[in-house]
Amino acid sequence: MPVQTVREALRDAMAEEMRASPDVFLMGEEVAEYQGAYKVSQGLLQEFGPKRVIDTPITEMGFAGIGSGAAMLGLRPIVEFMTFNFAMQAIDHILNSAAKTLYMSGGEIKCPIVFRGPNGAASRVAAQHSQCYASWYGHVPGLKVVSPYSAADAKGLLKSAIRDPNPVVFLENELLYGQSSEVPEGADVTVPIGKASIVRQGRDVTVVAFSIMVGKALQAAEKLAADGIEIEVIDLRTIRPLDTETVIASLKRTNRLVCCEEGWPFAGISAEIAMVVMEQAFDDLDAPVMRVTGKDVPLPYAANLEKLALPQIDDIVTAVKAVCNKG
Amino acid sequence: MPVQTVREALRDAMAEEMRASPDVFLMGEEVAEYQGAYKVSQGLLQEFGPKRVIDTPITEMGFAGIGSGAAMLGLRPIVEFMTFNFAMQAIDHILNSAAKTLYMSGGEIKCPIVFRGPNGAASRVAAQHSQCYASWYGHVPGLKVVSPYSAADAKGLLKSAIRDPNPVVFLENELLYGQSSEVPEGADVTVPIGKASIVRQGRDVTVVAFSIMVGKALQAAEKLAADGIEIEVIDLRTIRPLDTETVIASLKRTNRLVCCEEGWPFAGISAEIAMVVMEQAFDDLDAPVMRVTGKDVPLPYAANLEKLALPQIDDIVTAVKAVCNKG
Amino acid sequence: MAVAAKKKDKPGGTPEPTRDDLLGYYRQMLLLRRFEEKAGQMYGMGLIGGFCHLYIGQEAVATGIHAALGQGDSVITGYRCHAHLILAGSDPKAVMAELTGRAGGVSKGKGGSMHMFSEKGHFFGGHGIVGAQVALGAGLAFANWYRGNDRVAVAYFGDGASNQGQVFESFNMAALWKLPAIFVIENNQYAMGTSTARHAAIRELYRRGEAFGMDGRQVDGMDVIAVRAAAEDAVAHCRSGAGPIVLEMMTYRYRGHSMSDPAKYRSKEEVARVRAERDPIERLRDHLVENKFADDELFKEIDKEIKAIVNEAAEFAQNSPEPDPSELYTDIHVN
Amino acid sequence: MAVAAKKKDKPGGTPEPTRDDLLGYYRQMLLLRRFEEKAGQMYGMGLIGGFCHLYIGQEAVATGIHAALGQGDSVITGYRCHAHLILAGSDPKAVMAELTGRAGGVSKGKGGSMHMFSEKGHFFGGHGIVGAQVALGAGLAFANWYRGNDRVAVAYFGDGASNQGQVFESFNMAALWKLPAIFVIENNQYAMGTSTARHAAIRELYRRGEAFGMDGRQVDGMDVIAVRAAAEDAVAHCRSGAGPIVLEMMTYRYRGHSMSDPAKYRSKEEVARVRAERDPIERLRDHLVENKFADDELFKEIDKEIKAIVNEAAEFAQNSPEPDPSELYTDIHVN
Ligand SMILES: Cc1ncc(C[n+]2csc(CCOP(=O)(O)OP(=O)(O)O)c2C)c(N)n1
Ligand SMILES: Cc1ncc(C[n+]2csc(CCOP(=O)(O)OP(=O)(O)O)c2C)c(N)n1
Ligand SMILES: [Mg+2]
Ligand SMILES: [Mg+2]
Repeated sequence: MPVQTVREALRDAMAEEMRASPDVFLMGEEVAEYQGAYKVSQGLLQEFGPKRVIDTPITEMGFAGIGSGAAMLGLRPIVEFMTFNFAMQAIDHILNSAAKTLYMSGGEIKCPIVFRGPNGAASRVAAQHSQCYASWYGHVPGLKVVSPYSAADAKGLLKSAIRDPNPVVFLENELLYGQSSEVPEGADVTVPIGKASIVRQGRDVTVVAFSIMVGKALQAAEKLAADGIEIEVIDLRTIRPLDTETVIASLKRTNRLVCCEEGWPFAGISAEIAMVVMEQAFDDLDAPVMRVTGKDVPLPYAANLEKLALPQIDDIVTAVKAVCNKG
Repeated sequence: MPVQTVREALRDAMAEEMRASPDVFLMGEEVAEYQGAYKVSQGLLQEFGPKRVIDTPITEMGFAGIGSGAAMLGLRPIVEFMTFNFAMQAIDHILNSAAKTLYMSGGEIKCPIVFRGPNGAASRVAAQHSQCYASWYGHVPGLKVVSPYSAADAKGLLKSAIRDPNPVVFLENELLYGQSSEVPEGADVTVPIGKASIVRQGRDVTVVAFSIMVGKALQAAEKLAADGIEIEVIDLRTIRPLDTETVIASLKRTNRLVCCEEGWPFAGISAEIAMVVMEQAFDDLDAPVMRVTGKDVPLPYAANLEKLALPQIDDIVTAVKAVCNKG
Repeated sequence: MAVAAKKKDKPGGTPEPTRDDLLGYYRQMLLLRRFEEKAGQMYGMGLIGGFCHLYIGQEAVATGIHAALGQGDSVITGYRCHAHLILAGSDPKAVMAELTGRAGGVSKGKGGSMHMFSEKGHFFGGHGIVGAQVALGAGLAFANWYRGNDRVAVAYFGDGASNQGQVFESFNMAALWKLPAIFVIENNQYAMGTSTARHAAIRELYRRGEAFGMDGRQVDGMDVIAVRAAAEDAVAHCRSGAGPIVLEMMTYRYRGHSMSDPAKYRSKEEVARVRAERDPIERLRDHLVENKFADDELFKEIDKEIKAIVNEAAEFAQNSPEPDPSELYTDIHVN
Repeated sequence: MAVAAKKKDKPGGTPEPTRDDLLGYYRQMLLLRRFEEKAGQMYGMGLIGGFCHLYIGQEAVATGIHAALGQGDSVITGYRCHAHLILAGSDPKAVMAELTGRAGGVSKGKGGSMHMFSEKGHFFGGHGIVGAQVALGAGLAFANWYRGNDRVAVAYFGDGASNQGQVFESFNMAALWKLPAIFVIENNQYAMGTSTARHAAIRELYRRGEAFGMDGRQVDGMDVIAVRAAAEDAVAHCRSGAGPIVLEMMTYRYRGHSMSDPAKYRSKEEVARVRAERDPIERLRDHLVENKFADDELFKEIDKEIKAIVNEAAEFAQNSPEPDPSELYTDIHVN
């Protein structure tokens, strides 16, 4: 299988879907002439021209609304936010216009739109540029929320998102853009929204993660394996709808669970999973579920503090060992 | 003790604090001449004049920013959102400007501001006007988040919020505005932010709730008492910082826990509490934690569907019985 | 009534309205008025819940604009949307049943008064968030521009909404890309209880697009003929590829902002004066009489006809069953 | 150099800058330039992380505006803020140490290049969200208006930011309430890689306040004397209670948008031409020479002086320790 970066995989997903349907287009800040602030849309303007790859002014609320309106009339917009931090200016449209309209209209008005861009911390960009929005968007019925780790999933899930007749929030990660992995060829290969993936099998502890934390969990797995602990790593891939089935099935094998996320702890994805375990698999637990999350602070700029604020591989190792000792 | 409505209690809280400090003022849509869309600011314009009770245009993002800027220069703004649904247009300022600036400035710039208004469902106002934002704001370090139930708490907590040197999100409930209860007199009586309150004692099950769900929990308690089940009802009052101490202490007595909230289930306050229980009191549980929440759907308009979508007293009764049978 | 009005060309180049046109507008405006009056009554009877914003007084605006639109042109507005939906061709029965939250409602009872839509009628809501429909409406125009057809999109919004930042963001993008968008400000003088003078730094709202080089016109929104004429010019402007345009419609609402508003922020006299001097239905009626296009008999007939439609709608709306409980979980996603 | 310039009155009524004034501006602009050049070098060496937006080319804007402000006037800007902070009186050492993320930084290393503040200097940031500072700046003006003092607030923002909805919302409220706000658009011709022509429907950004009846002026932002004159007028306008005003400063940034931008969206010639013809430091230098206010010797002296300050700042910023790990949990709340 050919190897690609996540950046290339995302670009190819858009290019393939744009070739397949004239209704698909990309809009956002610097997506056209600049080729994307993070070069994700490299080459798209050249192939598809300025009507389908559109540079917008820095007016997130406005173009999120324009995209949503265009989707209501049947187009298939991909709206890129330079980062999801800036989507807070647009969040009313993502929720009230895109996510709720199908329901409010009794099924009459569809809004097939993809909101995508980097989410969470990049490197040293501090509090206003580093928030993880997975649990916020995950909270909201009417949305689908995707957050891939590998290049193959990035491509396959973005293609599914573009084809999906519903609004999809697609959370990327800037630090992953340059990471490479194998990507199956073929414009028909997609990855279904709503299915987690077991990226490493193990009998001792289930470790759930998504986006950049999958890589950290896999590295933790290596360290733990050296100590004789075999963790099963689940890449959630989709936040909403959450594939609780895969998580619970794994937990029933390992009886121990650690949840990882880069975002803040309070009412995060880990908390949701803990609740689901209460509801569905309480008796299968040999130890309480533990979470490894970003610290409950705005992200600091200083290199040493930033490292302390973000969840690290060793934090996962420690948590896994803790759930092993317990019970 | 005199009896007041929540509406009057909130008004008095503002009036007393405005009398105490010339830096306190109220701004928002229809707060002045109209006396508040829900009449919460009744009489304030008359007492304090148009410079301290200010009608704004319908520009939430703008006036949330203006309020935050004024707070940075030392004023004590109370910014009313007609409902918190409209605060989504302003949420970037609530988070990125108000909540994060103290940290980003290394403690240099304070932002003592209160964002207040009704949160959650009113009656039959449908999907765009009915969202509960407790878990969203609760997610965010740098904010304090308050959501009272009784008139006394509404007053005491709003006074604390206005005096607090930090940004506070104060989530009211329209359906509670007209409810009356006893309110202690005296401009010095406040209720501390960050402390839950046990509003009914019981030995069998701990039931945690906030805002309008406290009333429903208390009514469920009556029904359950008739069946011989005594629940302890905890009114969280503050969402951030969450008084986990009070919750855990109660759970250690009852060994059973039901969490109630009106909002959507995914990554809600109940989920957070389930996670905290995992972390702090797993071995004290005789049954898994259960949650009673709004259904995972945009709120429908039809009377029958609306009722089905919102958590009802009987849902609490059912959940309490379920945790009693189990384990 | 036998005298057929000849279509004459008016200065803008489009034909003057004929007798049939005018009688049609009269019927439409009367239907909107009676429909809303009935909705108000039913709200009072507890059959309608939540917020309910009536269009009474503003009928000439939506009617005159609608007259200038063609098949496939799109329309979007805020929560004050019953009239626009009916003009888009939705059955008054289904609209009223939406207000009562019944299965027979246009949104199956799930949207209510503020959230109603008609895909077939190219009517995209009915939105509860002030200002949102302006960006969405620019998006409808965008879709037409993208497809290269000659359809236009009309986004209606209030004087209060005209202060919203996303309005200006939308104006800029619409002007930059020359989107075929008609931005109609229904300036009814008040945003809830706040008069234009108290919420807008300058009151000439038609000038709101100037910073983007956008044309704007102020129009007597109580005169359906003037509205239609302005709308025809605007449609022609958009179809020609000249880009977006702003129409400020000077109008007035007779009732409170919503059914729960006692409207203490203005005098009874102010309302009475507008009703007496500017009422759009009365004015058209006078015009019809003056031109001998209609007489009392015809007006009575029309009254009866409209009454029947409205009564039928009210009856349907009361008898339509509540949605099936299973509807709680439908329409969250398209499958 | 002995010739003292007499303060003459210029048309606006405020005195012309003296020799001392001008030499002061020269020193300031040179400090800003050298500071940024050093920051660029340190970024290249990996000592500064994240985003780093340099002010090189735009020095006359902040310097000229600062010259017109008095004690207690407030300033706020976006992420391109090093210069504004230094002018507000912060020690270049502490500013540079913030860029390196050290305990000695103005924000204790927690804010970094985009988020720096000085309460004492009435400088309110340093904000990373485009447009946010405009509403916040209107809020600073609001506070002065509320207190009834005669202080003004200056909100700086870019040409790209000038499209943001909240800018218009802020303009409307500022004009409605006559807030003493000076809105300074630093029009450096590009919003990241997008030229003004591609992001703004019409390019006269000083007209952005017209829909709210706000005065606006376009100013040569590469001429510190012109900037100062316009700023003095604007300050006088605000202090007189006449309300807000827009100043569009025509300027240019020589470097990429941030350190990671290769700036391929414009030609090297375009940059070279501006540098050669409009450089604000060179122009002031020429003016000083022409007026015999300074000679090569003095310029050399100043160069040396500035170099010392900048080197000291760089040294301090490299040697200041990282913040104590306990700082992770401080400053989340005021206790
Ligand atoms: C963003 C937002 N803020 C506030 C509201 C509450 N609200 C609903 S309608 C309205 C007044 C709107 O006035 P205007 O735009 O003039 O329209 P009109 O009601 O007069 O038709 C307000 C404040 C809302 N729905 N959305
Ligand atoms: C709301 C928001 N959207 C996007 C960005 C990313 N961004 C940062 S600076 C910038 C360009 C701003 O250009 P301009 O306003 O002209 O200011 P300049 O950088 O030229 O000083 C962009 C797109 C952001 N920080 N905030
Ligand atoms: Mg109005
Ligand atoms: Mg710029």
